Amino acid sequence: MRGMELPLNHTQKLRLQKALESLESLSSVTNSNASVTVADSIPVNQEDGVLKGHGTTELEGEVVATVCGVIERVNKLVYVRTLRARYKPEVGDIIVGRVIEVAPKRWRLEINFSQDAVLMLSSMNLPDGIQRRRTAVDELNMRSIFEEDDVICAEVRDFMRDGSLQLQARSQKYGKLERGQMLTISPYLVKRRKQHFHHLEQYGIDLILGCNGFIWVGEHVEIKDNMIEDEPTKPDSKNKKSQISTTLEEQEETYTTLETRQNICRIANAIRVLTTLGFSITLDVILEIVDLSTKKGLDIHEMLGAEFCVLVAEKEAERRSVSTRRKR
Amino acid sequence: MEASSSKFVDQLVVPGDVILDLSNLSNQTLKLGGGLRQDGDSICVMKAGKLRFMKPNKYWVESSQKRYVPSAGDNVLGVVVDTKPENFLVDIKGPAIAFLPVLSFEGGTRRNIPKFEVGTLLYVRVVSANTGMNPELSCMDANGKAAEYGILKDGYMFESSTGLSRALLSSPPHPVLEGLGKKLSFEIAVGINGRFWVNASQSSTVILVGNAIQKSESLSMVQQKIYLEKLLKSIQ
Amino acid sequence: MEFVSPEGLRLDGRRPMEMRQLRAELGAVSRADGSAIFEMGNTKVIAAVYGPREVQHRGQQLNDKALIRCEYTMANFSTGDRMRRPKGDRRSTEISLVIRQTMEACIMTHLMPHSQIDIFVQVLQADGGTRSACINAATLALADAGIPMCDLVTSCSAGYLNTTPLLDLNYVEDSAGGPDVTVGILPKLDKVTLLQMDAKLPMDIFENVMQLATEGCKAVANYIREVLMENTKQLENRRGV
Amino acid sequence: MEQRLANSFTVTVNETKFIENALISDIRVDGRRPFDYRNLIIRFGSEDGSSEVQLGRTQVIAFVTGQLVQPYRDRPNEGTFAIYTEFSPMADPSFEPGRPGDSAIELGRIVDRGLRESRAVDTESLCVIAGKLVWSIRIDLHIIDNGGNLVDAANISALAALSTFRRPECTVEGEDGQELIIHPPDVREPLPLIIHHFPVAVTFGFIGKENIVVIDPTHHEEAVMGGSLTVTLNTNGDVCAIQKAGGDGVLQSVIMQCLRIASVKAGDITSKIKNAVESYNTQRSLRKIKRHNPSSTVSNVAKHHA
Repeated sequence: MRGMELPLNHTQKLRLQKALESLESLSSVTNSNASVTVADSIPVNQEDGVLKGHGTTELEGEVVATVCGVIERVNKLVYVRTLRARYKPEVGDIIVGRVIEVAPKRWRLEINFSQDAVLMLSSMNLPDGIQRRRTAVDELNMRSIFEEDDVICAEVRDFMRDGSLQLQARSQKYGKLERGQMLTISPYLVKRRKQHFHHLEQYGIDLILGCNGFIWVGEHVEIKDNMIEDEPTKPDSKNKKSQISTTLEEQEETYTTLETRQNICRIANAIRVLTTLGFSITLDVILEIVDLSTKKGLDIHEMLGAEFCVLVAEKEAERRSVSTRRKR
Repeated sequence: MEASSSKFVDQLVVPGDVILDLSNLSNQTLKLGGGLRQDGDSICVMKAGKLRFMKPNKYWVESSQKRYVPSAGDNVLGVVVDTKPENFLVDIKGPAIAFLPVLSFEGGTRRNIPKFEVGTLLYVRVVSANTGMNPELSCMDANGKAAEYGILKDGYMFESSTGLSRALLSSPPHPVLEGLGKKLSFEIAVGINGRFWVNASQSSTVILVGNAIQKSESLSMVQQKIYLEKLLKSIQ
Repeated sequence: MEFVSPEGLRLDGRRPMEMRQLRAELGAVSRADGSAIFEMGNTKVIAAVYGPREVQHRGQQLNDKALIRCEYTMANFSTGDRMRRPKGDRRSTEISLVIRQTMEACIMTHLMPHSQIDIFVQVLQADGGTRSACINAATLALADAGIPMCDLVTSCSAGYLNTTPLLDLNYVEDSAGGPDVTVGILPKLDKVTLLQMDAKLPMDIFENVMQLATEGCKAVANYIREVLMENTKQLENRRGV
Repeated sequence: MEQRLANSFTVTVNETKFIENALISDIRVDGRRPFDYRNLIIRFGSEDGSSEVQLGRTQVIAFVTGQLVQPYRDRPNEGTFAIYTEFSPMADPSFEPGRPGDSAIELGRIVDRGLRESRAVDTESLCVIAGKLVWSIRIDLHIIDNGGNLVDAANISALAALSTFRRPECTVEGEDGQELIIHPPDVREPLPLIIHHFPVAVTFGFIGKENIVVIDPTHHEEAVMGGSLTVTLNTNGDVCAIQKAGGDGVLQSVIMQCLRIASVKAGDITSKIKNAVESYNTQRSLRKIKRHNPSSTVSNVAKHHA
């Protein structure tokens, strides 16, 4: 089994197997016919006129899959949804990325795509929050905004003519992420939703599920809508002052309590367990797993053990069977 | 003394030849073209070729090379090798890649930038060629019209030498080209950078014309005539 | 030496047209975008694929397609005599080249311009047919990485000893000095992309041996397809809605 | 980046399309039909064991040398045989100086597999003292000009050079049979190698979507083709080596068709090599006689051995 390097004892093995089997029985009806591997032909009704989407090609009059995955049909469009693969960006996706290069007027970000993504200086809000032309001084100060190896959050803007990807960060919710940890998981486990930013109030934590499979778990940061934006008449003097004065306060602010740190780790480990099992990551599931671990009184490090893994599988099987029954 | 006094005119010269001694000349201005250099009182040759003279006072050395030295105003055949936001990079067989600004097309604006894939063949004009800079190209004539410039579709591009290209463009027309033109119908575009493009409805015509022209370079005038006659007979 | 007994059995007890046990496992390297272990009898190969990712050396970037790189190595412990091999000797450079070109034939490189795909294959145990095993492992790893391919490539070898065509030679049979034909096919298109042979063989016999190897490739293809299918279903089932 | 663009060779879209279209009407850019071989010229150097092959615009020089060495432990009574390739940067702007590139190694391996693994050269006759001294034959292949299809040209060049190579005769004397005498060429005529058969490489290119087969592709065709197949075979109809290293897939029937065509071409090429070698040998013996004319005694020896 993929990624299962856990030392399971005999009963655990059986329990896990049972849980996974029940998962399989729950979804097998719908997807067993829809799964394809490379070079499998996809049955289509040629007369209707088919639009061939991603992961398909035409070969001797047949539509053929070029990747392993699941056939999806939307009206005339036929495409193959890949499972394990690198991130395929779509405009408007919210992503988490790592800065790898500060280049003239732009940052280059590693986002698990086939190329580095580009965040132009002009397509992000400046720290002072004013809308204006970027000057040479701004360009020189780029490192004060993001430097190499900073983790940041942004939105996919569009594709450029040569196929490279442009990002934007035109809102206060985007930007540098601090005090937390980033997890890398396979992007197929993250579903595109309306909401990718989550504030878990009971834990005081921000959770960002990046569409590219980079997940941020960090201490909650209050989004301060910059006051200066509302009073653009006297920006500079105030801004500078506030910057200097905050340094001391900031130090105090940057202190993350032990409890928050533990919460970060607990949530991160919940996500880790889910990914090893290959379950899709949603807010509800994560919270359920976190609850489960606290209910069982497990330490954070025990969450990565074999027993908890089996428990999670059983829990998930139960949850899914309940939800399918409800649908019926 | 007259400027054409050089006894080397229309003769082969090699580097180091002194074609004129300025001390013998009365006060007269000379215009030196490619391949010539003033060294003190003498005019020296820098590259092998034929010394040409044009009245009243222009001298230059004409030679045939595989490589091309860009010079403003030349019409050349270029191959797109890459696309940059501001320029297409075009290979014109010169010492450096030439830039074709994406706006140098008739009525070119930011909105209608043509899309050239790598390997597109273009008939272009050299706008500027300075040392230390990449030559600049344009797909417009001096009046901003597209004229004949632009993409060459289909056909085949043959490599030749700058000498052959010049011969093809000269008047009276190149005998082989003229002879073939009377018998066959085809299109030809000659770049002074040692490339020519042939297109015809039949692939065999393109191949025949291209190879005949390539071959004619190494033949003398008489041989060319014999070769042409033979070739034309074989077509019938 | 007798490679086929009068009863028609080979040294390891197989029939002439019988292939060794196949075993494949996906996801052997957790950090890689795609990976696989492929075994043909005692030959064991691991493959890992990284990419499509940003090109490492800007100068190599291609504007119209992805850059494919391949590195083939043989572990020091993979053969009977354990010795340090110089890296990048002529044989492994050639195999790297062959694997790269074979995989390039099926990867739809034009869909991923400006990027690079790295394929690493390492022989862990060598018992004949390493070249074939490497290609099979690379195919699996590429499919696991979700890289679009127009077809799978599968490979198998065949030889000719004691006037009998033999499928899937092991080390002893391979080193007997007889002809050795390695074939790689695109099973859907039923076309040959890789064909290598050495030593002497009359043309009509060669055709038979090549045919046999092609049949072997098809069997491998069926197995690989099964493995991929099962893996896909499993991932989808687990993922849930 | 720009440096690389300037050095690499970009095939125009027009050329790619034209080569394909012309092939549909059975014609190639240089006027050949799909299964015509280019003009082959074989020349020999002034010394034995050197040859220069010109195939269209491709030029390859081969030089064979021999040396007495200790044999490999696992093969004590066989001489050794090795092929070295040198892709001179002068031959093609894409060849870089220094370490041999992938294509240089592949070429070496194809020629090596064709000649060595099919046992074209009798290595056992190269043994002088079993376990102690054998001849080590080395072929150096130098690519001088790359006009396409280097493999075939290199292979022909190697064969031509091998068939004119001569090594000095050695005899073992002394009481214990360990004393070695190498006879100078003017005392005893040097011996040619024993070549069992001539494995000739014939390369095919597959061009375009329909994989149209062409023999002996030129440099331009190589840049356009999707895959190639090199078949090494001899006039007895034996296939000695095949190399199709990936690239576009082709049907098995096409491969067999290529094999049959190759075997015809191999016959032509073999006779061309043999004719060239023969005329070289006659010239050589004429030269020998002339040189040794003054002293009648030595000339007798030479005649005797020739």
